[in-house]
Amino acid sequence: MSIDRDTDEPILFDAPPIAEQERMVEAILFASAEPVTVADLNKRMPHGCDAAEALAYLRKRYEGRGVRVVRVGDAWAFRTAPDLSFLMQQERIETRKLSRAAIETLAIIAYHQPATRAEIEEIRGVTVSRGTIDQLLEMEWIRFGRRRMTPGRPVTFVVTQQFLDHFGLESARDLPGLAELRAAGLLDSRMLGVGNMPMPNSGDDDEDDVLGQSELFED
Amino acid sequence: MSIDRDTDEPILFDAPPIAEQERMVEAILFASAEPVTVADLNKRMPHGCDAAEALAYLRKRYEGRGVRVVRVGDAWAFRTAPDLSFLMQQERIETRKLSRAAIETLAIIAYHQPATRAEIEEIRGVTVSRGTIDQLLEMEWIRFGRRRMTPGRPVTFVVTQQFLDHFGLESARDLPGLAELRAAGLLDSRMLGVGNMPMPNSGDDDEDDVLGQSELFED
Amino acid sequence: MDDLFSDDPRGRGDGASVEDRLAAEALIVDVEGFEGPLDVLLTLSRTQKVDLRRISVLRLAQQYLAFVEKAKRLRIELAADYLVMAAWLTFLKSRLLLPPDPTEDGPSGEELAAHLAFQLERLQAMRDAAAQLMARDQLGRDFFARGLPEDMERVRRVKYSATLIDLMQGYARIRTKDDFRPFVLDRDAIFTMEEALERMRGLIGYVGEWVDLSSYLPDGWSEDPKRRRSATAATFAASLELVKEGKADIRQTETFAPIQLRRRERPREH
Repeated sequence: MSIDRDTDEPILFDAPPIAEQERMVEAILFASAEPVTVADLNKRMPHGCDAAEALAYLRKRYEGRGVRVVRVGDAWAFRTAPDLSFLMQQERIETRKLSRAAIETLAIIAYHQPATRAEIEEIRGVTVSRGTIDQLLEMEWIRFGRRRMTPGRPVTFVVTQQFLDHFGLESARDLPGLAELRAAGLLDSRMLGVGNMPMPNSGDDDEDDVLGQSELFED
Repeated sequence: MSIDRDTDEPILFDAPPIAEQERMVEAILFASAEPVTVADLNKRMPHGCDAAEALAYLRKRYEGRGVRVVRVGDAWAFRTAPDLSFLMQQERIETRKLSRAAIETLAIIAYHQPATRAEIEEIRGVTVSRGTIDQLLEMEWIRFGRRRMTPGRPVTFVVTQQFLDHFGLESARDLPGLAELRAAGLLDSRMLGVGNMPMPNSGDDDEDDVLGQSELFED
Repeated sequence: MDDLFSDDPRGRGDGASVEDRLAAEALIVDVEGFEGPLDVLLTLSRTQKVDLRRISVLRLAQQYLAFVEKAKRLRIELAADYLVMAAWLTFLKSRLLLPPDPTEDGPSGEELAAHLAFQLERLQAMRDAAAQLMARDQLGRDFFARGLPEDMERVRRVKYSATLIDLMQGYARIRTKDDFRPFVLDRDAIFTMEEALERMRGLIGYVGEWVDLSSYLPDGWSEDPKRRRSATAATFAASLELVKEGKADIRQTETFAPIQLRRRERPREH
């Protein structure tokens, strides 16, 4: 190639072939830490080159490829094809044990659904933090049920299909009662509860409860 | 595509078409400045993909282009074609000038690896200063290898993937002139018994240090 | 070349050829620039202008000794290993020149010379290899990595786990709590936070002024120290709970001063 780079003399009749110019643009865009303008490309390439034209060929070449030549402002850069952006994420799944407060809240909802917050607090004997409820909602293990038709019309919570799936239950009614828990050795023998524990939704609750349950299984 | 990324269920009969896999490898290699191993590629791509096969296609596609797919040890990377280096003044990274001792030490480790400090000193006929080894370790061109199972269990040094990457070598087997040197017996460790010529007085005092440090790197 | 085999006892390098002395002089100029005796030997060997495999080790030894003598004469301090090498080369020279002593063990003079030649050849080979390595295209100089790498986004997803057993045990724990109570022995001296909270929820509604915490203690809990301690702790914990709920304000003017409580006019949103 007879381009005189020392004297900067343009030798127009001897510009590199366009395929070669395309390679140059490819290499420059690849190695540059920032998007490059056409003017910069022309400045860096040998005299007589037409960066805009080479760029047009390059863009065409990368159409449908895993990376594309994209315009950023008035400059150009390689970018991952948007449909492959999932490859650029490394997902790390951390498994954490659910907190005791969340477990207990969830258990109460499951056994007593639909349950209002006040009811949960009454049974647990402590206030239920907003965070605990939010977490269970976010996990989609509980959802809002019908409002209770009592003063203040409090919202109720019921368990979801995801909850049943996760715990391998067909319905919340399948949750074992206390007698069964005891028989299974899950209760400390000292904790002998008298037979006053309700079976989940054993029917001694009010009508709303029953409604709530059926609502759960509507969908 | 029915690959279930949530459940991580492999649906082997439905891997993406190889052209699609090639795009994925292209995107991943483009995105990373460091070489990526085939194992890592496979880990990041959907189940059922064959990164090695996709790589072969990709490599072919980029033959003669402004950027190329190069092998670095057991990893792969895109690198600009060396014949275009004249365009890259702006990207050039000024590297620290290596001393003659450092360059020779590096070459000895590369050609004789794994090499102990005593072997390096025997070949060069002088003690190897701590600073020289430290500099090469810091540049991540060498690392600790396995201990030699000889008295004193000396540590050995080997070259790294960064070394291969820097010098554009696919593997340490591709070092220039390696076969000739081996054929000439110049890579044998040839020792004479008694009456051997004087050896550099190896820095015995800091040997403990070296030992201690290497423990960190043992695998 | 005749000088080569002479071992002039008057020494001082006078026995070396003119060429050797010139070489030695040239080396002296830059002793600091040498990387040890082997490096000097390699440099000297070049003056023989032959392939390293065919080098005259004897002559090389002579050249080296001339170099050391010259340094001595110029009162140039040479590092110890240069002198050790000189001693060894003198020994090698004598081995090469004298008929072999059958009583002596170890390698012969020829073997030692061959090994030295091997070492020189190997050092030269490594230098050539190093030069070839450095002449290669290098990353960041001749070829380049992606200048704008796209960072891998690390998405951390937390997955909470709970088993059916956890759930049932949790429920059992709550439902048996009440039954459990009567079995606790020294309960009569314990005032629980729940009890305190219940009591205070009732009382706080009436109090718009700062009131001492101690006045919230239930009747009959202030005399016995044990009962007072428990009631105070429970009441304090309960008042913190009320503050947290935004239903009350709490203050203490200084360390150990009485803790005071007041109803919050407009409960905090949360």
